[in-house]
Amino acid sequence: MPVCPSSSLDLNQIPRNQWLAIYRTMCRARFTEQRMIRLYHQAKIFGGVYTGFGHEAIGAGTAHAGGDNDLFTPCIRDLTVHLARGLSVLDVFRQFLARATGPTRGRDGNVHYGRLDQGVYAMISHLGAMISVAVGGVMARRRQGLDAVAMAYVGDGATSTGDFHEAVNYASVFDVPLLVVIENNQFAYSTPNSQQYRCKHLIDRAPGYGIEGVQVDGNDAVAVHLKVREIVGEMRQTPRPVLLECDTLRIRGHGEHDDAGYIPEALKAEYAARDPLDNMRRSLTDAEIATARELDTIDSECQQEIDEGYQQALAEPMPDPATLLEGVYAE
Amino acid sequence: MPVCPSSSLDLNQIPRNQWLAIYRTMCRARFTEQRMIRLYHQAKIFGGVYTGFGHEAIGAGTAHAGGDNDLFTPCIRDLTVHLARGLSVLDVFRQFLARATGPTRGRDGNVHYGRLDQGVYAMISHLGAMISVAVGGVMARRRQGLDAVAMAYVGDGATSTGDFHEAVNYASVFDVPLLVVIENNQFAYSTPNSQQYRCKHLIDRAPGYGIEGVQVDGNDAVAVHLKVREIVGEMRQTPRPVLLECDTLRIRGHGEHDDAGYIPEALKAEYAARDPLDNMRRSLTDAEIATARELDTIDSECQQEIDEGYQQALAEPMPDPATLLEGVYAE
Amino acid sequence: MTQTLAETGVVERTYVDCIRQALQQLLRDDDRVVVFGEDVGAFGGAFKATLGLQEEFGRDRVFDTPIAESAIIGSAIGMATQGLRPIIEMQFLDFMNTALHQLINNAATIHFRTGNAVPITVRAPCGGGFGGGPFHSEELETIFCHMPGLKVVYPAFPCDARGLLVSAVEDPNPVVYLENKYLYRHVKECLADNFEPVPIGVARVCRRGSDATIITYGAMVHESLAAADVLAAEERQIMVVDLRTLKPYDHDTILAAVAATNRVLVVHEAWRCCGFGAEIAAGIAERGFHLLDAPIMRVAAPDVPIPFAPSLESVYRPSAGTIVEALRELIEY
Amino acid sequence: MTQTLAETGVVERTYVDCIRQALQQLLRDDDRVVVFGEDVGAFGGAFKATLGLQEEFGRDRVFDTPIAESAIIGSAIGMATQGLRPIIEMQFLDFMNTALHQLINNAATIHFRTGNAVPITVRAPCGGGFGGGPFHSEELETIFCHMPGLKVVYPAFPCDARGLLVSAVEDPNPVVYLENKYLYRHVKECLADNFEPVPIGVARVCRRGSDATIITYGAMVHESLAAADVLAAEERQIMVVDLRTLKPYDHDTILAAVAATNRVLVVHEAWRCCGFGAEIAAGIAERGFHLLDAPIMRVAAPDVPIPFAPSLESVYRPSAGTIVEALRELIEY
Ligand SMILES: Cc1ncc(C[n+]2csc(CCOP(=O)(O)OP(=O)(O)O)c2C)c(N)n1
Ligand SMILES: Cc1ncc(C[n+]2csc(CCOP(=O)(O)OP(=O)(O)O)c2C)c(N)n1
Ligand SMILES: [Mg+2]
Ligand SMILES: [Mg+2]
Repeated sequence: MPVCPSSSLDLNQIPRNQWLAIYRTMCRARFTEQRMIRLYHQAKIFGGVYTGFGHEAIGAGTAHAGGDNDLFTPCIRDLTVHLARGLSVLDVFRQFLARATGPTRGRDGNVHYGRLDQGVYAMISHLGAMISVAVGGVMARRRQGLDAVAMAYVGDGATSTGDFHEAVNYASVFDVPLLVVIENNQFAYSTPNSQQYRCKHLIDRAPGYGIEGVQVDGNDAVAVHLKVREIVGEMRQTPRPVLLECDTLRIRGHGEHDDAGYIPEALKAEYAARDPLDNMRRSLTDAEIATARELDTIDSECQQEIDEGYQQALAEPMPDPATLLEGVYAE
Repeated sequence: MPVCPSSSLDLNQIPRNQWLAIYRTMCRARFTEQRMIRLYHQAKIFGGVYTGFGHEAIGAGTAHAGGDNDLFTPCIRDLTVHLARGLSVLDVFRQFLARATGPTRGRDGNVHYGRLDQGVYAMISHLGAMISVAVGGVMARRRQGLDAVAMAYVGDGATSTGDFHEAVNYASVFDVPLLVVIENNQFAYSTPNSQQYRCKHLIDRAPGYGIEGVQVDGNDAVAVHLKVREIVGEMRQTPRPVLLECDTLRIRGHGEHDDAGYIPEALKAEYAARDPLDNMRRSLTDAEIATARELDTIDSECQQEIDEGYQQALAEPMPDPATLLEGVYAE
Repeated sequence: MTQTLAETGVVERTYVDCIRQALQQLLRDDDRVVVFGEDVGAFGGAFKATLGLQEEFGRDRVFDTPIAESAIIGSAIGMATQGLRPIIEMQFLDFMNTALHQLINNAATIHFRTGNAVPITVRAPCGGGFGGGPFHSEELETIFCHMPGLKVVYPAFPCDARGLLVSAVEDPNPVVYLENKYLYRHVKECLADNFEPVPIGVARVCRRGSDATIITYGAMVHESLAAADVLAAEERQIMVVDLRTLKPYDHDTILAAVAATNRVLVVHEAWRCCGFGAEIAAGIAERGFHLLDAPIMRVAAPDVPIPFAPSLESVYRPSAGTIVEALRELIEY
Repeated sequence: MTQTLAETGVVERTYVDCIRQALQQLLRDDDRVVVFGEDVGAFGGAFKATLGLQEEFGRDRVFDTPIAESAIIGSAIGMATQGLRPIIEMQFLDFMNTALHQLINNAATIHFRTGNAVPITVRAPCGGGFGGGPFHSEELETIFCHMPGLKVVYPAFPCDARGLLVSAVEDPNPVVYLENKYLYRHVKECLADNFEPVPIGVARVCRRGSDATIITYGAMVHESLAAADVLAAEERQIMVVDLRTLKPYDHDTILAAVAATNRVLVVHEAWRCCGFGAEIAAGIAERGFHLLDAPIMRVAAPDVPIPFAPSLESVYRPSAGTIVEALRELIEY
């Protein structure tokens, strides 16, 4: 059901620049990951590569709705969140290339990073574990008088973990302003939703926590952004968790080692026709927020940033083996 | 809101003996625990004593609805389940008195026991952990061609654990006939439900698993039993999990070391007026299933069984220290 | 006399009193400190270690949580990385096994991975000796010591209980604070009101001796001292070292103590196989081999689940009696 | 020649091939066997160890689960106690930390407490060396060995991989079957189709020697053999013992191997502090003290989280090079 996205939404509610920033974030993420994929197949990347192809509208649409004091626990497909919060593409390449100069100084790799000064936590792999970290983080910030909210990202698969449940229930009991962004991309690695859960929609879980659940088209950045602005606005007034379920499809494999042969072709085609970047371009041009030319300019600026970022990261050193034992403890 | 229990229910749907068996189970449990409490205060018990005062209708009403092949994972307040499944009061005393002859041969104590030949698993303390064991157990039995169901018991507090969530979701995905009996006694140790969850009823979680949720008065054994017979009957036809929430109140402390000073007196009084044993007597006499005299006879038979069981257990030996290292591995 | 004691604030304090006192002082002195866990609020915790704290400091500083160990630890990580000093209570150490990843994978690795400090203190009541059975008596220090990034302390005396708790909370790292349930009310010291932090990483020689050295910690310090008393009556002088901190442990004190007697017995309440004592023994076998005149012996719990029956638990749990036997064998080697 | 090999069924098999072969044979021979875990069905598992099994045996015998480690282990316990022989795959060992209680508190204690057998096999891909970083490279054998009631096996060779897997599944106890991800496709043997079970609890002397003994297991067996090759060129003969089973471990073979050289080096990929090597060292220091001419040395990972960068991981992970260095020091002591 390819639809003309956001057709009913009024983009002029918010400044033009915000839309362009969202678009830029999506492009930076997509193009960076395209480069990553190429590097992976050239065996220039150490470890795996897990991309957010098809998820860009979710991360960009949500994270750009956050304020300076807000906290984020992005997941493996959320490069957009990092970029929206100010991470440079250079830092992303440093991370993937295990550079000593990167956000984890080569200590961790690919998707496991985050800069706390940008309000972003570095994930651990254990699915669901970061939600409660977001909860505690925002509890602390609110004690300090900040009207912060947190956005925690999880996949459909991660909703089956005990950690998901514990954290959402806990947040509800403490009236924590937590937006749980469920990126329902219909698969967890090779496992389809039918083998993961049996509720109709994952937001059917919201009443079980005494909270609200909201659904949104995860391939439509405009819809995501406008909805999240609204939710977050309310959350700052009346702190409570909210489940946000974003429908999408993982366009590529779980990682680049996986050809996703288990995803039906028709489903792939359906979502390919609803690519979040295409959608966003269409929304912006239809609403006369930007011309195709202006968007093309953003695209090429992003490409340039990526070329430069990659080259610079490549030139930087990996960690000195002599430093292996450093940094285990804080002093 | 003390009510005349079961007034609208037709007890003649099922044989009289079944009702008497349920009543007997409740008496055996209550009187046994009364003895346990006395022994505890006489320092004749090793370890703590945790009782099911006020919960008798739930365990007895549910477990007596099970068939020979069904599996049970009772929790700390479910002495009734063990008794309903055939455990002797003698065995209960052996367990609490750490006798070598008891169900755990003195290896474990008080509420941590169960006889698999009666379809009952010995719980571990970690709340929520036994639900998935019940799930696997009944999956195995169904593979073997038995139309078994499982009943897993949890408290309100245990519903906050990750294990609760994982197991119920998992059961739903595999269409496992699992009755999750939530004994909502309004407190988890000292913590009231308001600090435990924020949904209105715990069965509000059922739709999140794509399953049915049913509520019942947990102090009314007739209501519990009739409802569970119905559910279990359907489950055997169409295997699916069901959440059953039983409203009750923990009448005593979490354990005998705890005076439950944190439970409001008015609440205690309200539930004291709805004591499950009193309710059951009333239901049985009102429906002319039994006379008060007949019930009194059951009471005294139970008391005698308890006297004898206690005396016999007392006379039996504790485990021989020389056997300490035995039984770690199966041969 | 009694009056003088009262004036200086010297009173007899139990181990659990000292934990409570330290929590109170920490809450008073530093408003970044918050205390939470299951039933720690008005109820004061399963062992009453937090009794009165919610009343004094309010629900905002001292609060109950749902039964959700993973969320408790996870939220503490979130708070600690945002400037608070969370102190969490696991109702029993055993239940932390439901959420070890939050401690050993998440909290413990954050500084190494990102450079962000995670000053959380996890109070974990542990140990047996009171009929707790297999699920309320565990000692899991070996797990915490194995995983890089944690510090692990384990006081044996009231005075160390309060001094180490303050150090744990002031430390910028995740610290597992193991508190022995048997000691809560069994061990008392006459102590003044004021106290100093006890530094992390420093062992204490509790008793000097020349015939053999016991390296131990936790409840077994007391059993070891009792065993040393028995042997003293036989003119054997036993050195007893209370490690107090298990990670990072005090190599130097251990080696010096071994050097003084050339015979060493490692004692702990945890299981023998891969217990923390294995690390101590291996460390000595590696770095103090030249000091040894006899095999390094271990007294520990046997590798069986913790039994409930008193007839079994009393032989399961190491005691002064089993330590005496081992010492005799060691000295006679 | 090729034909002859084909006739006897002798082909070159990788470690992961052998795991798959054993699973297939077990599923064929015993219909109590079921295989489940995340993505083990049609997809064949993250490492393809179960590839083709669902197709051959159906969804009823080989199936995917939700992402719920606790429910996976818990349901396996339920099945095992009702007559099945579940084999579960943890996608990575590291994720079992979310549900250790089901294994170490529940499965491991059931026989002791109730007398009911729990024949489950937990396959856990572990170890590093491929850029997996801190959360996909762990080695946690010390935890499983510490907790009473589990058996723990860890093959180093394709032949042992299949032989031990069969023994694990046939054993009436919960067995943790550690399989090393680096070895999956890096180690090959020419093996016939038919094979025998490899008994649990029996170590194997992979190489005889007289100058020093290495006690090791898993991927480090191969590094140790490579190190022994290096020293052989220098006329030093190194004995290498592959433990194969970590619990219950083979004391006798260890002591005999130590007796043959009087010098011992323990090597593993896991962290040093409280690693399984500590137990081996402590056991030798206790029971084989009289056999020793030198300190018991250990080569293990340093006590830091597992680093991602190749420049760090290559020094983090013990290798033939670090083993050679340690051996030189040991021999020269
Ligand atoms: C607790 C845990 N179990 C297993 C894994 C292995 N694993 C990594 S990603 C993944 C699938 C995640 O699916 P989903 O949550 O839907 O996110 P998606 O990859 O689709 O974005 C699995 C099983 C893990 N990381 N953590
Ligand atoms: C995972 C876990 N955390 C904590 C505990 C300690 N604990 C034992 S019973 C209990 C309260 C349980 O409350 P609920 O589930 O409502 O059952 P109830 O006692 O009310 O019947 C707690 C916190 C435990 N046993 N397991
Ligand atoms: Mg998904
Ligand atoms: Mg309750």
